[in-house]
Amino acid sequence: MSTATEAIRIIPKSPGANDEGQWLEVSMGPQHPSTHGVFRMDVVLDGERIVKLKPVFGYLHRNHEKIAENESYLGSMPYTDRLDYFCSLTNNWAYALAVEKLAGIQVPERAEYIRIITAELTRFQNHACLIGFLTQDMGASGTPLMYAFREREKILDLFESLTGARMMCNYMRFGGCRVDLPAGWIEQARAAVASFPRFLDEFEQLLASNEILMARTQGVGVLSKEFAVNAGVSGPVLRASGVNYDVRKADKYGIYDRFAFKIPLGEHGDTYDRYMVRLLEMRESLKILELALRDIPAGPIVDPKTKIRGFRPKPGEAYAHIEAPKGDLGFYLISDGSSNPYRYRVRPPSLVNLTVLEELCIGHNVADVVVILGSIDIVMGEVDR
Amino acid sequence: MFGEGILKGLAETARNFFGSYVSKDRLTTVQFPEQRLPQIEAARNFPFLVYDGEDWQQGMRCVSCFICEKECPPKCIFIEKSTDKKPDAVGKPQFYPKVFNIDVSVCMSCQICVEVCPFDAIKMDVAFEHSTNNRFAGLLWDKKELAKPNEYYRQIHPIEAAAVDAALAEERAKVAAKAKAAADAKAAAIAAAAASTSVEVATEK
Amino acid sequence: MTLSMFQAIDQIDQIFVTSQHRLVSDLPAEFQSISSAILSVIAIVLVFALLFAITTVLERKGLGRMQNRYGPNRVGPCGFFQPLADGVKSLTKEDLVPRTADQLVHFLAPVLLVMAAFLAYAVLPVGRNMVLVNLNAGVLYFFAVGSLVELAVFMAGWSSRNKYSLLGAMRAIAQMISYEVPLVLASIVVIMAAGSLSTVSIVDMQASYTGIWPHWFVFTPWGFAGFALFMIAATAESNRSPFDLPEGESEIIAGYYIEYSGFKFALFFLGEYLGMFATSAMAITLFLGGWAAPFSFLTWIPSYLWFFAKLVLLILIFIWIRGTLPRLRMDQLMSFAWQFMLPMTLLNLFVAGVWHFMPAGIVRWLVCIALLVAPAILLSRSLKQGKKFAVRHYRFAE
Amino acid sequence: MTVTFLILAALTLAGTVAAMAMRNLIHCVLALTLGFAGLAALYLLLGAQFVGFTQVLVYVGAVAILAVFVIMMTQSAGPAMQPIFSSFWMTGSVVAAAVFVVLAWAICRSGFASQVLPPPVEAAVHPIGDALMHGYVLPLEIMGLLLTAAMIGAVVLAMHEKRRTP
Repeated sequence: MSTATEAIRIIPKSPGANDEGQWLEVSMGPQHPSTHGVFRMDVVLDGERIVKLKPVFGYLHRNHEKIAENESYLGSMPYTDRLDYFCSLTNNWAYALAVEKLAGIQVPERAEYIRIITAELTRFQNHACLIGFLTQDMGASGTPLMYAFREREKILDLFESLTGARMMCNYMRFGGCRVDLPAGWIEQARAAVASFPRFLDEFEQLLASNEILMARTQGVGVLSKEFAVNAGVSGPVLRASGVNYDVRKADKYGIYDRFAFKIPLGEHGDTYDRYMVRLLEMRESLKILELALRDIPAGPIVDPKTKIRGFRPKPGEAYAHIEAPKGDLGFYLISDGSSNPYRYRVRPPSLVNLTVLEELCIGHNVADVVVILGSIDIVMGEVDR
Repeated sequence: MFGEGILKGLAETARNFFGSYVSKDRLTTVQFPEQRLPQIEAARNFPFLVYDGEDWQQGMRCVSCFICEKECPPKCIFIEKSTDKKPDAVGKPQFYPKVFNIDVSVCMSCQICVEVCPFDAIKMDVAFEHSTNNRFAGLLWDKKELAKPNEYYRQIHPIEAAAVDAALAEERAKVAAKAKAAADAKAAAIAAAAASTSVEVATEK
Repeated sequence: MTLSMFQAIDQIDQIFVTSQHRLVSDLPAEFQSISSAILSVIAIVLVFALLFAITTVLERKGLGRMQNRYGPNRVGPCGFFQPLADGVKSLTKEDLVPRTADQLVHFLAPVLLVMAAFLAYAVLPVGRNMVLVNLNAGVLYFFAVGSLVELAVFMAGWSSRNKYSLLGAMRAIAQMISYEVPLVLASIVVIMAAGSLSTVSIVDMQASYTGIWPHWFVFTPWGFAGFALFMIAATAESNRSPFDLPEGESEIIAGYYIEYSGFKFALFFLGEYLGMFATSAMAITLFLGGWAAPFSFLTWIPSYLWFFAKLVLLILIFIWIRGTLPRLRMDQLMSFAWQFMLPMTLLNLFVAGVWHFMPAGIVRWLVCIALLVAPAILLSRSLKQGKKFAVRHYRFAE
Repeated sequence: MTVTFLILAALTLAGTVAAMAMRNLIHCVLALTLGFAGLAALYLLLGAQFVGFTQVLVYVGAVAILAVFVIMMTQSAGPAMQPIFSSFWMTGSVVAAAVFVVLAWAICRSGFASQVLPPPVEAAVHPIGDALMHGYVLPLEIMGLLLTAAMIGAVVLAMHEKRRTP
């Protein structure tokens, strides 16, 4: 005979603590519904307040980097789809960019435009779904998520008719893209882009001024500017803390310098800012998309000099990074002149952003943990690789 | 301020509730088994082997060059080369695969085998309703299961197949012309020497 | 002519009452009362279990449409046999009990929950002369039985030996206790006005008309405020969104019934929905005139139909809210209960007193409304606890 | 009527005995709740609706939950593994027996039991309300004051606790 408490591991409080009572260690995940994949948090609770939080990951480790080192350069391309499986096209782009830098390949104009269009569409659907997931974590019974999925469907249809797959696109190639846009694709994309502002308006109407949402997110999980920079956080999470850093502006990779768009910046660095920055970024993405779909020139889509089979870049190393929807996604490659890279390294934004989780969560409630985790926007495929 | 945002949200869900009954772009669900989306040219699922003509063994385009096996990122293709030769799609005598297996439980539908194939022998299928109650043998597709006629390829990827057919026809014509020229030359030679087999003519190129 | 029409209407209205009498009257006298009670109990169990089944479909279809989906539409016409399929599924599922669980308590918890939920229906008048027992302390009985639910929830959460279920049970009990106070206080205004704790006489008081307008308590300032407060508290009592923290599917997975499967899980659902129906029915009884028609010229429609129409309307509102709102956090929920609901219900009591003693007229309306609205605004300001919750404006970098 | 009474009395007794005899404190509280519920049913049997429902509301709904909470909060470090019979069981039973004898004697002496009861009052709520608001208004007020003071004390204690741990 025993009480329920026997089944629960009780940790005595640290010697310094004055008040009575015990801490409760709860393992959130890996089968928890709102850990965004197989992710575990060892949470130590004082009542419902978080005292300690230890992120535990690696459940989805697939040896991505090591596989890539034993794979031809092209062979790694479909594997990059599976890093951040929500945004395969930006992953493709980052990897292609790194290889192009390594081998010194030029990308034709039209391919650059296609890359920007697909990347911004990816960003749009990633942010839309993220906001849906975030509100789902807050218990909004999936309504915003379903709206986001409704719009995402249009983008995935575009991806499918272009690349043949909805999520695992495997579309970018070294020196361009795999296939040209099919007939009518531009019109379809324009129609989709034209329909998105209404969706964003509805989204804001539904939630942005909702008192419950504001009470749940404002002042929750504040990430200070200094800490964000020191921790190496990137992407919307960083910009929500007020740091003006966007690789699209800082590096001007591709042909981003030709497009006029603004970077929304948060002030408080809390969950609400992270939420709103993404919402505003979606509007900026639409601006880029409109311009790109208007200006896209005709021409070849891939550098004809690049070989598909037997691709062997000269010995050397290269690092290229892009502004993926989740943050600063980088690929580092060392070539020894053979057909597969000597070293292949991914700088995953999800993993780096995840490192601040404990800092953000301490002192908050259990309920806040899932919201903060949702607002950081992680994908375990990228964290664990 | 209190309650205003909540009321806005309620109005929005009400609008979507009624909107889903009247507006098609709100209710985008496709009721799958009864309704199907139109076929997309670029769609891909698992690879299949194209063959020309009626007989799948005779018409198989694959010459078992092992490029796809080597390039396949998850290494799901297994090929064993034949010892004898048969004429390939353009009419040249080539080896053919004695064994060509694809483990579709490993395949990740990346299309790289299709991209690297110089003989247009392997293409992506669009069929997706595969199921089996045997998770080992049922998911290891052999040559026979993989072979699909060119007509099927034309049906699922019309634009791409037309380009491939045109290129192959050109190639075939070239090979035939060459063979004819060689045959003519040979015929002239035969007239003189009067001894040779057609197989030798073809292999000579 | 008109007299016979009235009689016919009355007969239709009383059809269940008279048929019950006819069924029982053949029995020996000593069995009459008990068999009539059994008949009523069977009727209540069947009707409300059916309503539960219909509500699950309605909820899923309604949520689906709000989310631009179809919702269940495969089983039977328009998916309306879905609960049947769900029932078969939950009955045929394996009943898993955790090895370390307290077997007996684990088994008793869902039973007690459903029992408590059904007990509450004893005092709810679903139509004219249609109430199981007309208790003098009917409203008190209702709340007393409602408090049994807390015990059942605790038993479920504790006996499962799961941290999440324990957290969920703690949350549920804290929430239920906190919101029971405003729930009871909000209903006290009606008891004050009606001068009775009997549900039947409360409804009878509201079932008269001035012109075509009914005398429902909701059509007074304190009645409306009381109704709103009662409904908010009822939402929290029945663990509905946005107060569904005890389940908190995204936080503590399913709360206190995480370790239940199969039919016991279905029983928890049943109990939860029955609780929702019961509190909604209580709100209808107290504020919305029970089975009374909304206009005097509509009294020919049978009273039980009116009752169920109102009940379904409230359920639809519950579904609508669930489809829209995210959920609150525990501390926010608590501060909402104690800092907003409790003062407002107490104030509402005062306003009801003022209403009672002031002479009828427009002045009475204005005074009461002012007395309610001004503190409500002030209290909602103070709820923010010094934090500035506001729609923000963002700066952009080029 | 007597059958109902016997069943309810047996239930109440069983509940309370189990509350004393069980080793798991939570089980004890649950058994005690059964006793409370049986008592409430007995009140109802006597026609005292108000008292019966209040019994359920207060004891089952509040006191039992409170007890459960207290047990969960305080006794979480280890299970209650004390023996059923404490070392003072002799003294305890003597005291209990003495109390029982005194009470029984007092009741028997008062002649209350032999009295013929008047038929139960139907509208039991009104007289209680009248009594509370007229005859016993002072005790009611004093009790209210006492409870308020206790509540404020509890709040102060809790706030003090909070201030100590930043």
